[in-house]
Amino acid sequence: QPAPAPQPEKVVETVVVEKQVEVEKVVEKTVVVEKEKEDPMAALNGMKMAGVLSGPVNDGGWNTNAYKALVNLRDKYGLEIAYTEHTKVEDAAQVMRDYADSGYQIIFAHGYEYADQVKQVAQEYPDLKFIQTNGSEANIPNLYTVTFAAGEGGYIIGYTAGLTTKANKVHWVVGTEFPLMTYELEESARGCKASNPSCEVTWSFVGSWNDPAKAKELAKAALDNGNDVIIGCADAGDVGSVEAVKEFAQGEKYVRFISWVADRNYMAPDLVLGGWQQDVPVEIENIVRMIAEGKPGGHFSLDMTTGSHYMNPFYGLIPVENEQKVVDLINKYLADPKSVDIKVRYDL
Amino acid sequence: MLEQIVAVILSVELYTAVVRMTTPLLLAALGSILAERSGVVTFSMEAMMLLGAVGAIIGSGLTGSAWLGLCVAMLFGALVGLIYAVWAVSIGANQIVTSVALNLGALGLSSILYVMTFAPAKGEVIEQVIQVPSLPAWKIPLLGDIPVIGTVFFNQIPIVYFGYLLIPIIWFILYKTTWGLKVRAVGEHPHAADTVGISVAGVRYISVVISGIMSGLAGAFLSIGMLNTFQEGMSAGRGFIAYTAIVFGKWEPLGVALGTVLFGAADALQLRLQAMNLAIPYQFMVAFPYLVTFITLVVFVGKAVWPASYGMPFQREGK
Amino acid sequence: MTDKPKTYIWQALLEKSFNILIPVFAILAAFLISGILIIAWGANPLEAYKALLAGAFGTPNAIATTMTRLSPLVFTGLAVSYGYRSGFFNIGAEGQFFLGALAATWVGITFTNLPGWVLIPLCALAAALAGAFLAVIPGLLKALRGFNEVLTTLLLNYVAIQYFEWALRIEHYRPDINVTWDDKPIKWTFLNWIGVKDVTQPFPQSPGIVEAAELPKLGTLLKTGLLNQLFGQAHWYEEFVANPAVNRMTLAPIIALVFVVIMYFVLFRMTVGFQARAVGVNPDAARFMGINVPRTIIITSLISGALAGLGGSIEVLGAQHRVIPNFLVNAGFDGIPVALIGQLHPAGVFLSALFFGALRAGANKMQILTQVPISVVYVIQALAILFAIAGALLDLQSKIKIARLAKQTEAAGEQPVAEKEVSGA
Amino acid sequence: MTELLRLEKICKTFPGVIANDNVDLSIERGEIRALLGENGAGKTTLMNCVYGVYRPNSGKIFWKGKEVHIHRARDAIALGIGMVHQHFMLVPPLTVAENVILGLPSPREPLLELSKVEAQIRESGEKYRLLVDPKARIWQLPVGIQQRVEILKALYRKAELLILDEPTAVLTPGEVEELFVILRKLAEDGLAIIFISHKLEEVRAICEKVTVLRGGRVVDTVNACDTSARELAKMMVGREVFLKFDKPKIEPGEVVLSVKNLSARDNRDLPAVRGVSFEVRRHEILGIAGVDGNGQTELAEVIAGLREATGGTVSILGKDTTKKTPREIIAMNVAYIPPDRQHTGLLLDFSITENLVGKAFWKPDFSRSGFLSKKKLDLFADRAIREFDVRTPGAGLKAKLLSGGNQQKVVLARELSGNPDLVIASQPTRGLDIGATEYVHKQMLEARARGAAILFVSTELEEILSLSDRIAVMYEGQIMGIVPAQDADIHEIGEMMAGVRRLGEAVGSGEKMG
Ligand SMILES: Nc1ncnc2c1ncn2[C@@H]1O[C@H](COP(=O)(O)OP(=O)(O)OP(=O)(O)O)[C@@H](O)[C@H]1O
Ligand SMILES: Nc1ncnc2c1ncn2[C@@H]1O[C@H](COP(=O)(O)OP(=O)(O)OP(=O)(O)O)[C@@H](O)[C@H]1O
Ligand SMILES: [Mg+2]
Ligand SMILES: [Mg+2]
Repeated sequence: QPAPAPQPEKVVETVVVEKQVEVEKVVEKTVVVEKEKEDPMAALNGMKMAGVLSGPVNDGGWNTNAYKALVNLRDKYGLEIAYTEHTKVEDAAQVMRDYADSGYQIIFAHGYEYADQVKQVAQEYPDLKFIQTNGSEANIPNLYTVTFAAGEGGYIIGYTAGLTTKANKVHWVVGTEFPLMTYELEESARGCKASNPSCEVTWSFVGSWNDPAKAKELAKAALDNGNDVIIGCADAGDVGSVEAVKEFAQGEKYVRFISWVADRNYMAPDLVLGGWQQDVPVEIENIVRMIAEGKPGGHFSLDMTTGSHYMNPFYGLIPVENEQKVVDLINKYLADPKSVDIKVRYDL
Repeated sequence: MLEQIVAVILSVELYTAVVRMTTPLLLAALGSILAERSGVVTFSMEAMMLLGAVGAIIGSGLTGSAWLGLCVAMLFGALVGLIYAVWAVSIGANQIVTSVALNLGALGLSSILYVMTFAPAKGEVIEQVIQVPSLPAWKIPLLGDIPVIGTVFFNQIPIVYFGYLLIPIIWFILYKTTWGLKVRAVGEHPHAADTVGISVAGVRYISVVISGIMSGLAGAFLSIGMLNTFQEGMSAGRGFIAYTAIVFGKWEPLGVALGTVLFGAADALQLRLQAMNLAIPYQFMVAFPYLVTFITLVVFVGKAVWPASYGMPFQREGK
Repeated sequence: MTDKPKTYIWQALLEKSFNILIPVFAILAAFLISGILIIAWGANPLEAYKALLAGAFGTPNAIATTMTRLSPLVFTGLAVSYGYRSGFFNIGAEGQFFLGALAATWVGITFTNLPGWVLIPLCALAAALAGAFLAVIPGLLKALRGFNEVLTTLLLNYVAIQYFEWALRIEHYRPDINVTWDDKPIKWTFLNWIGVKDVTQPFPQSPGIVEAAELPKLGTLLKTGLLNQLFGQAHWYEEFVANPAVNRMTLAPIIALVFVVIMYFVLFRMTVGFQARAVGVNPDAARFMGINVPRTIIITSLISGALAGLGGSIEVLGAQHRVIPNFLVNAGFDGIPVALIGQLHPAGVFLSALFFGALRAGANKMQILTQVPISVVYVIQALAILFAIAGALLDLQSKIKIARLAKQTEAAGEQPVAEKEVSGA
Repeated sequence: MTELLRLEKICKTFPGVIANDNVDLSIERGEIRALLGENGAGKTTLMNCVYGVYRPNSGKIFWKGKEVHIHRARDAIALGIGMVHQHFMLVPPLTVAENVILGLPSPREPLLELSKVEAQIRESGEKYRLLVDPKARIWQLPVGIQQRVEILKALYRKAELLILDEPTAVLTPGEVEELFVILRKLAEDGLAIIFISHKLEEVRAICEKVTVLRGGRVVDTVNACDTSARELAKMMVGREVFLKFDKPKIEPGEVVLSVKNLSARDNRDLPAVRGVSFEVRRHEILGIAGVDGNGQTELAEVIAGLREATGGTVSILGKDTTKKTPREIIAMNVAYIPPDRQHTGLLLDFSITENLVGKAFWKPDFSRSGFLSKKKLDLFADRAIREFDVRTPGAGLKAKLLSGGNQQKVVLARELSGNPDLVIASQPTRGLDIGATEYVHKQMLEARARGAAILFVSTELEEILSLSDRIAVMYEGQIMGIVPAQDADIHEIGEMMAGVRRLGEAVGSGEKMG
């Protein structure tokens, strides 16, 4: 039976992109705890919220997460939800306007590519609220751009991978390249060194987020190169990587797959670690909460303490003592971020 | 870096990968040679593949048998072929535009069918990747045990073997059967064929449907052969590559096969090299197979002689 | 003597009108069939189409969107149709479009201190050159070595698009910001100059082009221009100009229209177009008439590519003001149906581009109001194309022309030429 | 003798044309029937109706006494009707054997069995002197042999009726003789043969009965032997025809075209023109006689700059033009009338106007700095249409909608309206009815009178004789001899065309290269 990974109680706290991070945290925490008393979320009931998605809602990855976030809010707080799939960048602005005109109060653009459009429309409709994931705009009062703080996941997953691998070779199969991703990759390399100095981490890119066939080939290639741990971050591609891992395992060889973004364990229960969860529902819920509390817009980079990303179960796929090491690391970090050399970046 | 590349090129796994990457192209391209030879442009393979892919998933998912999945895939491919034939042969519409339209429609239709089949309830969303029974690898008894050759060629899923067989089969049909003769005649001089009582439209219909079936099979290879799932637009332009391979191979089964292998090899190689973490931007890696094909085409293959009635609808005048 | 019966004019008009009427009917038929699909999905087709229409033309916003969508399609459509009419079937408009966009952006973010009236044409020029460059490779191969262009243009698409993707990840020199990334200073390489990535952003995208390079907005023009002198006081005019949609609309569609006219002249009123069409219709006859076929093909490929490239610049300067991955996918491929449904005639191209633009604009509204998924929209689009192309095929124009000709020749008392000449001999 | 085929009241119309008008015809076993008529008389159309390529609008077809409905070629073949089309219906890349069995079930369906077929082809080859290599590919074969393949094709299909549509148009006198021998043999074996032609002599040589068509109607069916060529011609054209007419005598002027030791290759890269030399002067028509495919076409193209010379020189009005581009040569006021107006003479999808200026649109009088002046174009078009009497409702009409004769008039108008110094006319009357032919002749003579030098290539001896001042005969790329028209003897020329004889001032007809 899988050991439960530490799941911190979900509280909001925003971290503005500046040096004196800790100071703010303290302040914020107290504020929020008070606010928890009389629940502002009640106000959300019956509000209309729309999602603008870049791809198919059933890709089992990026867009499905956004959909889940919407559903989560509907079920918990009774928002009325709608979404648009395959929204091309050039159409996004008009789509958001259409939503705005048809009475939606919160509009949620899921992806960095909508930065310009969401900015523009947000200014056109100052009394509506706009959320953008992976955006960076920080000074439009009704626009909330949100990202996962970078580094934590990378480091911890790298640390885990270091303890998981037996061949001391770990390989990422990633959709496409962008700096945020690159940073996580580099951090994972550091994390890995920390747990297993003789282990090396490498990565390769599919070139797209929905080409399982190619992802599978990359994973196969990596495994043939002597890697025995694959970390999958290719959305729809992951199913391919997992396939490769399954096939490899048939030869009675030791191999593990570590999920990233979402728990892929259901694809191969005895090979796939839950890995790192980027919990978009929680992320978005946090933002919506701020909206409900009437906090002004800005750029919000959420780290582990907000519970919007965390470690999934290990499903007993690595030795218990190793599991414990990871758990200890996380607890140590949560207790005192400075005590572990995880370099978090809130500016990505 | 160099020795790494050499290492990759010398590895057996590369060549198994080449076979995998080549097969879908091979099936579609070879299966479409007849249609092309009869004078119909098969720019619509993309659509046929896509519906084949989804058909395979549906068949396999509903019946639980990958084999039935294959049948459904071929059926879907054939249907697309039929529609294409109506436009390209009977109506005589511009074949490239018709293909472009079909490819677009197939993108939508395939995902509609996928969702309608697997969505937990009407209007709901498929949150977890659907996984269905996929085709198992068949090891050919004796051949499979040959050291390198065996692992590379004879340790694959059945469709792959069918791909091998397709090369001689298509060649045989084309050059050793009366029907193949008709196909060639129709493509080169439909009027002559017509005057000796061959039904030009008939021949073209059949060839195009065959192209559909084979491309459907190629699609099935992607969804339940290589994997066990479906993705919107998972054919990812392979239909176009198959088309280039046909022209590249000058409509000769062997040449076409070589064309597909060339691309498959380049693709497999770039994927392998990526896994080595070389200091090459991956966009270049992705473009690599296309570059290789282009350069080989220009430098070694030279200009192609097209079937005389290529892409032209045929109708008797004066009727 | 050539005596025209008086009926000829309106007959000719009627005949010409079929060029437009038939596609229209065809499209209606397509919607009829799509209706079934929509019902199958559980939505009301009438509502869906109402939404579609509203999304395309219902509001000033909608019209503005339709217009922005239409502009690049006009260019790719013109690119394909000019090539096709001239025997150069350019499947590579997609790649040329992307390179054009890239070049325009690069100029727009590099020469930041030029005035607009210099910078905008400069961007357009760069785009045209980039597109032409990509197209002329197949052009040369076809003209000199006889390679079929369908294949070569198709292959080059992928290469061009990957180059585009790559350029978006190579940091670009920006004088206004200190060029360090994650406290690693960026090396000064040639790459810094061909790349366009925005250094300040963690995601692959170019910086926005400078204000000056953006196409002037219709609203601002109306405010400033001479028109304002005329109607400046008029109330309705104030309202009109104030409308956000008007402010959002740029010169792009007007420029597109201008190019439609230009291309009509190039095709039908200029020697370049004459030669090109001649080569397209029958290269042998063209050669026998003293036309240099290879040269014509090369020029054609240059023009076709340049048009596609311009399309890219129009999208950048007019709409998105930067390039990012998957920037306006398929604008190039859509150019093919746009061109052929448009009967390869510039005016026709504009109309079918309008149709495609409207479909794109309306499709989203349709999704929003009736939750019909995008996939259904794709099918509807496909059906529309299929029927339009089939419809365009029943070429009633020439059929009727022939029939009328038959009558007239009889009427004109066409007797065997023989009798006349006998006397002479 | 028993009746094999009977046609009753066959009517076939095309938009604007009545191709066949109540045609009755009856053919018996073992007879060779001639179908005579000028171009457009409806011969081919009639036979296409019999062979199922077209469906007659009305009328009955009886086969061996029973009425039959022939919907497609397959039906006709099944009945035992074989047809050799005017334009051969052979698939160039396929072999002879493959072409012969094309469309037939093989004994070992679905497998091809060529060996048996090849044997059979050789066999009947022996029998009827139809010798061909069954393994050869069609495109490698000369037309004469291709025709044999067509006949073999029909025989292999057990044809009882063999239709030959203008079989001799492409043959040398020698080949014609061989063909006749073959046909007689076939007739002896009981085959009925319909022999389409508009060459009177041939018809009288091979057929006993002749059916004459004019304007889609049957004029009469007569016995060949007791009808003179003159009478046949009269029936065919419907009026007196002057096979030879006298042209005004004009003294030749300066040398315009001078060709020295010229040689060139054809599209298959085989030597086509081999060391040819001659001169043409103002006010002079030099006729180039010869059977199709003996290098005349290539010669004309080289002079027009459309084909590169592999040796020798061409000079026009003293300037060497061997290396000049077509347009440069056009600019030197040289007119070229290509042999095939449908494919190289006209742009069928272009309007008449556009065709009329096809060679001159770039000249300053039609376009300024790249812009065509529509006004000037239309003016020019209207004038040309009037001068050359092109029958059309409007200049904006696409050329493909014109009748053959009028199409040729457009070509002539384009070429001759600029008073050229040199006219290269390559088979300008091919496929034209006699009226149009005479019109072309008239134009040639007028150009001659205006002082043009004219190179007149034709395969029809009559017109060469009647038109030329001097006649050069080409055989296998060489000039067998140049003779003055007045003292030309038709038999000598025939022999020169067949290559058995050379004479006259055959200036340097390149023995060294031959
Ligand atoms: N819709 C069309 N499709 C194809 N060709 C066209 C079309 N419209 C005009 N053309 C051709 O373009 C050329 C000039 O067209 P334009 O409309 O200026 O003249 P036009 O006389 O109206 O053309 P048309 O001959 O069609 O009447 C003509 O050769 C015409 O055949
Ligand atoms: N497919 C067609 N469409 C329209 N008109 C046609 C067609 N075929 C023939 N015609 C017309 O019908 C008439 C008869 O043509 P046909 O070819 O039968 O004459 P022909 O006697 O064979 O002439 P030729 O000696 O040139 O072969 C001609 O006026 C021709 O223009
Ligand atoms: Mg007009
Ligand atoms: Mg005929």
